[in-house]
Amino acid sequence: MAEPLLQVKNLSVSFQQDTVVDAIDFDIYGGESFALVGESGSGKSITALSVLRLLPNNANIQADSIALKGQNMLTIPEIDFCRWRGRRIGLIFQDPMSSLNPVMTIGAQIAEVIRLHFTLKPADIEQRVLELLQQVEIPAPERRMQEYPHQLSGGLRQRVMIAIALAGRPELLIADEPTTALDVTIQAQVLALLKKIQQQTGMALWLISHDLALVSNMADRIAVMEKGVIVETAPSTAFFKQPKHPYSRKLLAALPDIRHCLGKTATPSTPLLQVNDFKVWYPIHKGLFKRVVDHVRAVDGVSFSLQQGKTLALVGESGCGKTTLGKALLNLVPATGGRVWFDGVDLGQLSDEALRRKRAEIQMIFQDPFAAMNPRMLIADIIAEGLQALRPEISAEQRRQKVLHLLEQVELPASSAIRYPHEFSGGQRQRICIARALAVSPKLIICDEPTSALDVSVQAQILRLLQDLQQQQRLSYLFITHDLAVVGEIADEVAVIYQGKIVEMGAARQVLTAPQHPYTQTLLKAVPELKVT
Amino acid sequence: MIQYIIRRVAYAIPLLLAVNILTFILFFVVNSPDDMARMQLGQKHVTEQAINNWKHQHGYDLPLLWNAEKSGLEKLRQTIFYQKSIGLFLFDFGISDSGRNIGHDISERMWPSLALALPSLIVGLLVNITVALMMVLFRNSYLEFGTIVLCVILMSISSLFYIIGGQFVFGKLLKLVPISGYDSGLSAIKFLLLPIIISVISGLGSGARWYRTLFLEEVEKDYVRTARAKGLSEVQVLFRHVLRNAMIPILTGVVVVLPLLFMGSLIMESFFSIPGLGSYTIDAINRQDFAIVRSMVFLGSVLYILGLLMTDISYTLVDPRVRLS
Amino acid sequence: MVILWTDGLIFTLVLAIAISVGMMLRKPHFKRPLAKITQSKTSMVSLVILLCFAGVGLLDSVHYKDSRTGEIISLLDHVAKPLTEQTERTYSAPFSAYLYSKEMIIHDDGREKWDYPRLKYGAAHLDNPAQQKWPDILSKAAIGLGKGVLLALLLYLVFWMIRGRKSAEPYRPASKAALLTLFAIISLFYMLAYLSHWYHVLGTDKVGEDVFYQTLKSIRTGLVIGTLTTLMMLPLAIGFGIMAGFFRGWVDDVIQFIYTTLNSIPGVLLIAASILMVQVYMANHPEQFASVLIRADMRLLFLCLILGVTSWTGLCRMLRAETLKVREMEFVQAAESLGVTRPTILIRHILPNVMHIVLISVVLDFSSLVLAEAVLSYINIGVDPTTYSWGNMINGARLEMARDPVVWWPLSAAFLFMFTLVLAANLFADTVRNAFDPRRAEHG
Amino acid sequence: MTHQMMSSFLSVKMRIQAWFFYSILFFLTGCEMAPLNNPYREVPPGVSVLYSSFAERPKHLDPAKAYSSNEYTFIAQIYEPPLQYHYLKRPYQLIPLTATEMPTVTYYNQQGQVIDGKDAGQVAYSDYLIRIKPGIQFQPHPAFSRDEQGRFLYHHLNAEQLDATDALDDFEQRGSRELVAEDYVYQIKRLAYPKIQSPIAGVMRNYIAGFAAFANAMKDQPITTLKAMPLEGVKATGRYQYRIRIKGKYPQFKFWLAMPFFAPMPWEADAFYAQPGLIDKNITLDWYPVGTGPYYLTENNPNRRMVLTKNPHFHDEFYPRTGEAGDKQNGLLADAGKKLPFIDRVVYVLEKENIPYWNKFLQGYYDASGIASDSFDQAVQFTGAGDARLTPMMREKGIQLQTAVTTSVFYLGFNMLDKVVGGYSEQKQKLRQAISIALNYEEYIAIFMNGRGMPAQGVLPPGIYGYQDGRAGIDPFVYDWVAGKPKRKSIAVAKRLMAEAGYPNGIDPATGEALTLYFDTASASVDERSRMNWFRKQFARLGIKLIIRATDYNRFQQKMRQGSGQLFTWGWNADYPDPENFFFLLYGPNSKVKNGGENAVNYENPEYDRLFEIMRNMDNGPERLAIIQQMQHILRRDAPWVFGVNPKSFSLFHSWYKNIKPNLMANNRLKYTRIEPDLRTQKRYQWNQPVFWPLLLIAAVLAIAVYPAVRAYRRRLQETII
Repeated sequence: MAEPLLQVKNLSVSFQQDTVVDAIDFDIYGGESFALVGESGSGKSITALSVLRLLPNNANIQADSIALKGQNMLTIPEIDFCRWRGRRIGLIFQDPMSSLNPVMTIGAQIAEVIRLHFTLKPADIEQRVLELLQQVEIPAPERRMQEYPHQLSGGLRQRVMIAIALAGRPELLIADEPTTALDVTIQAQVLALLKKIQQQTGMALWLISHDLALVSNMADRIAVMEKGVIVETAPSTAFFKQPKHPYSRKLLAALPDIRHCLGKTATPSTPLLQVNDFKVWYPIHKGLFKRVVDHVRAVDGVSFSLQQGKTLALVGESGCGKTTLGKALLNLVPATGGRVWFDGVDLGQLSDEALRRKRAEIQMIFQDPFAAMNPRMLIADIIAEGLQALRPEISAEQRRQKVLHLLEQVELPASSAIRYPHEFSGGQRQRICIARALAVSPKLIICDEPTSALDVSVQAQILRLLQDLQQQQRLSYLFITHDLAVVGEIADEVAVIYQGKIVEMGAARQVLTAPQHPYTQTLLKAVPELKVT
Repeated sequence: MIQYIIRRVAYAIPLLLAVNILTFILFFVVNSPDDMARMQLGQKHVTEQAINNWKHQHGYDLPLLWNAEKSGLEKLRQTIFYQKSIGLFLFDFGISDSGRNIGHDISERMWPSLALALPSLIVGLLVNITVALMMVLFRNSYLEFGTIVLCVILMSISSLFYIIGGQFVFGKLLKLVPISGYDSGLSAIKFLLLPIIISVISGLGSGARWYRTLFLEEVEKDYVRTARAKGLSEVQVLFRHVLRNAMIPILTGVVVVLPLLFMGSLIMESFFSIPGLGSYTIDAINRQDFAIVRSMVFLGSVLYILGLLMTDISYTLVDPRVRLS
Repeated sequence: MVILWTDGLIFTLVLAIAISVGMMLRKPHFKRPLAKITQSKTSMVSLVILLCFAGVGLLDSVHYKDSRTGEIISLLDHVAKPLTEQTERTYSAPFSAYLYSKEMIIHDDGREKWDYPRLKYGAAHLDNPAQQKWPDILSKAAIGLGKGVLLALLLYLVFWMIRGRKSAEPYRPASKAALLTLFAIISLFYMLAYLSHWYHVLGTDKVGEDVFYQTLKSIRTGLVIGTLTTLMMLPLAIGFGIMAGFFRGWVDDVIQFIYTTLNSIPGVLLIAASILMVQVYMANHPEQFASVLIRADMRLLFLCLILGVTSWTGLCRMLRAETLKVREMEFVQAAESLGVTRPTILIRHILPNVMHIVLISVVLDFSSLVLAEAVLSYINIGVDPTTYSWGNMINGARLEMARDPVVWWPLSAAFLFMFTLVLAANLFADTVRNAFDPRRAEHG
Repeated sequence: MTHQMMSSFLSVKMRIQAWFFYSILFFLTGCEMAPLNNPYREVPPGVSVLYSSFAERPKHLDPAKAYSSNEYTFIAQIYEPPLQYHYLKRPYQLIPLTATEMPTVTYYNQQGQVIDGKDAGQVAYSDYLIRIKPGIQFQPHPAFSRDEQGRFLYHHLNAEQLDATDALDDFEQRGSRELVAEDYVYQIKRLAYPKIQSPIAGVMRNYIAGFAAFANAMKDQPITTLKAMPLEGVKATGRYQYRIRIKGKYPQFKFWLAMPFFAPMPWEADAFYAQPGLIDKNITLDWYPVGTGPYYLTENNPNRRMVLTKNPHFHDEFYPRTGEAGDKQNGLLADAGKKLPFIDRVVYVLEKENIPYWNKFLQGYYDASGIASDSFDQAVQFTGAGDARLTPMMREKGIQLQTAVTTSVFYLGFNMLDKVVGGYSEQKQKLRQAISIALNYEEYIAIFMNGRGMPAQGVLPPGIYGYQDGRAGIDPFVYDWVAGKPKRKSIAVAKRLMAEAGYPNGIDPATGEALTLYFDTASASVDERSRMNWFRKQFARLGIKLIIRATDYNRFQQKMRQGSGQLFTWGWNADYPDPENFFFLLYGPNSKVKNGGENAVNYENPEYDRLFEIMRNMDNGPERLAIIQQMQHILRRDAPWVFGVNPKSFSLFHSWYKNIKPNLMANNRLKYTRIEPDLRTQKRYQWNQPVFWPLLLIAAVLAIAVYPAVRAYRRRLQETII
């Protein structure tokens, strides 16, 4: 085999005591696309950054050699090495918003790289910038050049990032979770672009991701990382056929799959929640006296009904209003119009107090388990809070019992009752949130992207837990998500939301297998399929 | 934009009214018009007649806030408060209780104050930023630690020590600058040199630390990592990206105080006997010259509000993300 | 036993601090930062210094009516009785045996001579200062130091008895440093105290009062200003800040209006007017202020009050901003969806999550307030001229610096003590901030 | 402001050069160079400029209003009353200034016949006839300037003229005119004019005939009508002579005639300043005087400095040829017969703090200075005989010292209306006497005044007629005469008096506790604290507990007016050298509480009042002296005051400062003084050589501090992973 482009031998990175990357070796060959896969905290990003020496000073890097084209980078003094960054190795970061300088026009930010590494006349530089923008397929590049990052959409920003990375004509392009922050459809486009560019320029692509499905479409070779160690390296075809290492298998097994929806059978049942022409509008103020000139129609005339013990998945991309809808149903956001019947009662008619109690039968599980719990409170108090508020009559002892019971239900040790949120992992926290929701024995739980912040393996567990609970206590879920795979796993019915309106609704298998509406179709197309050939 | 400004100005009016009432009450709880008259008329041979004359001449012979005798609007109009306040809103500060035209005095004393405050601000800003940048450049090194300690030490010394020490050393021992005083035009330089240096040094400690934290916050950000990934050297990163973003809070922070510079610095001016508005205010307090005190308070609040407005505007200028509405 | 206003407040404050620290120790999200603080050497050392200052301050806050003179005096005065009584005619340098200004000396034989006279108390026990003084000072210093060391060791023994069992292993280096400082302070202080029986260790001031005594007395003033002011402003700041941030709408508007108004009035003028007001009140009700001490105390208290009023807005604004952030957090929404009432949410969810800001700003304000006192006293709107305070000392020092030869010791003394206090406070504040501020958790 | 900007820009060029010059020079050599710390601009050679200062801007420069010393320092140089005090002769002696000779006084009885006026009771009114010198010109001033038709140029200013003016200098036309008697008359009318609020209007209405009537008549007339309106008692009897009619006999009136209140005021001035719009520019008579004196005010910026310039029209006046014995030796007659004034310009700089002032004085930037108590040891030491002389350091600088006992008294007053300390009974007297003994003012003077002062033995300070020193002059209730010196009675005596007063060991039988007294003070400065402590100690010696009540000046005065005070310190400074001016401070009808007079202790003793009424109208002479002695004795017995201190004024003058003689009455001394500018310049150079090496040192330290940073950065650039 040819001499590798990048050769990493026995690389370890440690902060103070704890070692995050532990003596890993891997090679990347010219022109190939190499994927480093692992769950969050496995140290994959650290590896990339350490290669580029972008870690903060308190990081301690050790390695036998990190060689680019056989040239050992470790012995190069900083002053020379910074000429390599961007020139020979390009880097794309996860979050395009924060990775771009907010007060510089994107043109300037790209030009900077060129000016840094090539000696060109200003006119040529501008020319080059244009080329790059065209290369990353940004419409109307002349205009965009003059704009600031905040004026661009997420997808465009990521394209700009790519342009910046490409500006130095690097031999190796490192893409660190390049699409995680993007919507499915955009994600697909960006990935396609990356692929294309790689073929054009023939540079090597080092992809860092947690998403096996995505990787399966992109990578030639795959390395799986667990807790700072590379457990398996293999050509992707071989890998997906049959992974050797148990961890790899676990990962694969955990992957959600749309096709599970095929197993679902629709058993009719009584409607629990009925929403009719539901609206949430935000006024836009203008002028001297702040007149309302127009509205942002976050949720615009949505109607659907959810049946007892069933799961309705609200699918849509970010900003389509699905989360707003959820919060509005909980009255966390004032609704502008429409009516809501909750098991037979018109919530609109209830007095505030009655409403408060009734609403408690609808609970919510939030996206970010870290923000969803008051870090200053004990788990026991967090879970018991709802009880205290709604049923002050029950005694402290009973409450304690209830809490322990709930913990048991969500498969957490009783000991966790007297601990604080920060002591738990993401998955455990999500369980606690579920327990909190269950505490007031609701009929309906609104799950707002409950798993999108979690790793695949954990995600699977949570989904299973939710399903079990549904079995046990005939809960209904309003499941808000952008991830169709997850929908396939859990939903009985699916409603696709686009720009505040439901464009398609129906039984899961029907919507997912035979989508009617073009938008749904594009969505489904965009979902990265696990390629097993 | 224009509408925004208009709204803000409209908002300022009740504010100023409140300020005015507050000062008014505070002052007249303390002393009655008679006291003021005595204060101004001096000590020897003061007769009731003279006092009443004085009160009549300076318009302090009306009731304070509410005139029961009069009818209708006059109840409000024929009061000291109304008579004295209305002028302020037209920026006509009237005659001080000791018989000088306040507006004229202010317009004269404004310039020395500015001549002291503005250079101190600018020089201070430059010095602070340089030091802060240096600290950030050498972060987590003994150098940074040393500088921080130095800053803390500088912070822990009362400004009075700086002034007294400075006057003693540079004025008295080394005879490099006049001990105090002021002169118009360029000849002011030699008088201002010492005060400026002192105010810069006394502000250095806290200033540099504050800016350092600002810079550090920026350095943590992702786009800085991007900039490094582009291949910029540490210094380039600091100057092209970090400084530029950190300047936003710094600049706007400066803009707030800009208008207030006119008010001058109380301590400095009275120590170096610089005839600015600061010493003007102090004198007024000591002489209990209500007319002046009130005018200065009013001026101060106006400038403060102006400062807030300017801050918002300057945000839109330096930060493309911000829009006024 | 007489309890002045400030005394009462100080003791309540001490109590409050004790309680809150106790509670913090139980809460883990406080435990971690506290541990962080206790682990840092600088913070522990400065803490010890602060505590020592506080000790002196407290000692000076226990007042009682002296049976003999009927004057109200504090324990400190009682301890330092010799200092208070050994007043010279006017200035005298530290450890000097002579007055600092020449005057006409009538010798026993009636000869008159224009020269530096001997002090009444300072080094009075020597008959030939020229030779004996320094040896004497050194020997006495040695003795004093020795006794001091013994005392310190004694204290250690007791200390060790108490907490020797559950030895605090993790905090070793820091606590060692702290103990060492304590040791040094105790023994040095004792030495000074011992020496001051024979000498004016920091000289005497214009009317011959011992400067050492004055500086000690000034400590209380500084502490009171630094602490009580925050005590005054906290309720306002927290209450308004949180409410503005949480309820928004008109509540927010009103509160913002209030603090913009207050902010826009130049602080000095506000303070000046208020201080005048107090004086008027005292002038009109002389019967309530029977003694100088009470008058001074009242003024001091009021100064704290008004300083509080002028300075709460800053914290209020910060809290408002933070609350706005916190109230959008999902756990608040979760609580709402659980049907928790708003007051409960305020108390249980918002308040604890903004508390660290309060803590930080309180610690940070302390030093700046101590410094502010000096400046205010300079413009004669500070503490009562009869109260001992560094501000007043510096003020006097301005004149002394103009003398030739310079009278340097009052200024230096004030500088030394003030600097130590403020420096310690600042260093401590830094560590507290780094410990509690989530944003600064990573870097120093 | 525009104006000052202009001037600044004019001076820019030369300044820059100067700065470059300095900076270059000092880096090359450290040798002889112009002082960097000179706070003034260069003055053309040959012009002699005197530098002085003012701590607080004078409130009024209108002679009808001005009454305080800081105002007199200016207007006494600008305005000329008919009479003045002889500069050299002692005791103080009135001589004509603008008058040709001393005024002639004629006394009339009820019937209007001329009488000799020996018996004051007979005198119904007395006429003062004053003749003034012809040919005296007013200072140049726009108020006088006329066009060729003789119409006033600036008496009807129009809008654009107003806009063009920012200060008085902006009127380029300046006229003058001859001084006539009518101007004096006009000024007296102004004193009566209510709107002007002359502080002495209250006094004068009792003496000048028709004064009160005139005041009432003019109550709401505009000031412009003042000229036409006649004032019965005051009439110009010719172009150069006028007559003032006084009710009854009032010998002290001649002293008033030496005060600026009675200086001439041209009606044009009022006419000019009365114009609307000028006051908005601070152009008023209060800030821009119009006089005939040796100097006139050219720059008046009370925020920074005020400048007096030699009056080009100043009439002939010459340095006195004769003085008292010893003046010749002291060189005070060196300039005898030379034309006054000597100094071309006087610059008064605003200087609030006295520390900078003192330092600048030592650097030679002020020509004269008082001595702050803190700089006293540095300046003055006492010789064996107990008299003061300068310290060697001062002497080698060539500084001259001048001392004088001021004609003023600082006393501690007992409010006689107070239940505890007031009253006239035997016991109360004893209480007050005891306190008088206990308050050891010798010590007070030593501690707080560095011995600058002498304990007062009575109401009258030295230099006032009726003051006696030596044995006869001591207060027998407080002092004994021992070994040719007054000696304060021992504290034992005081204690005994206390016991007799009913307070054995200071215990108040009513309460059984220590007697508590309240001390009211107006000031709240820091050094006040030590003073108060001292008072407390003194009272403590009698077992009295003293409580200090410090308030602001207003409260203090209010207390005085209500008589709610108990103990307080106050002072009085002589208006004129006559005992009446002091005794009236205790004259019953002058009681502050009753009539708002100057009798702050509200002392009221029929016998004393009777004597006072006799004494005040007498001419100096043996019998007057006798009465004065009686009055003194009454006061010493009743002890309404603790006669505190007659301060001694110490002032320092640089070697180039000539013709120094203390004169506490004359406040127009300026015209007699002369300075030698060349000597001054030379000394300044010698005293103000700047020191530069510390700057270089600092620079070096900074460099050293920065160096490691640079090195560290270099290292950082070179560092590799392994």
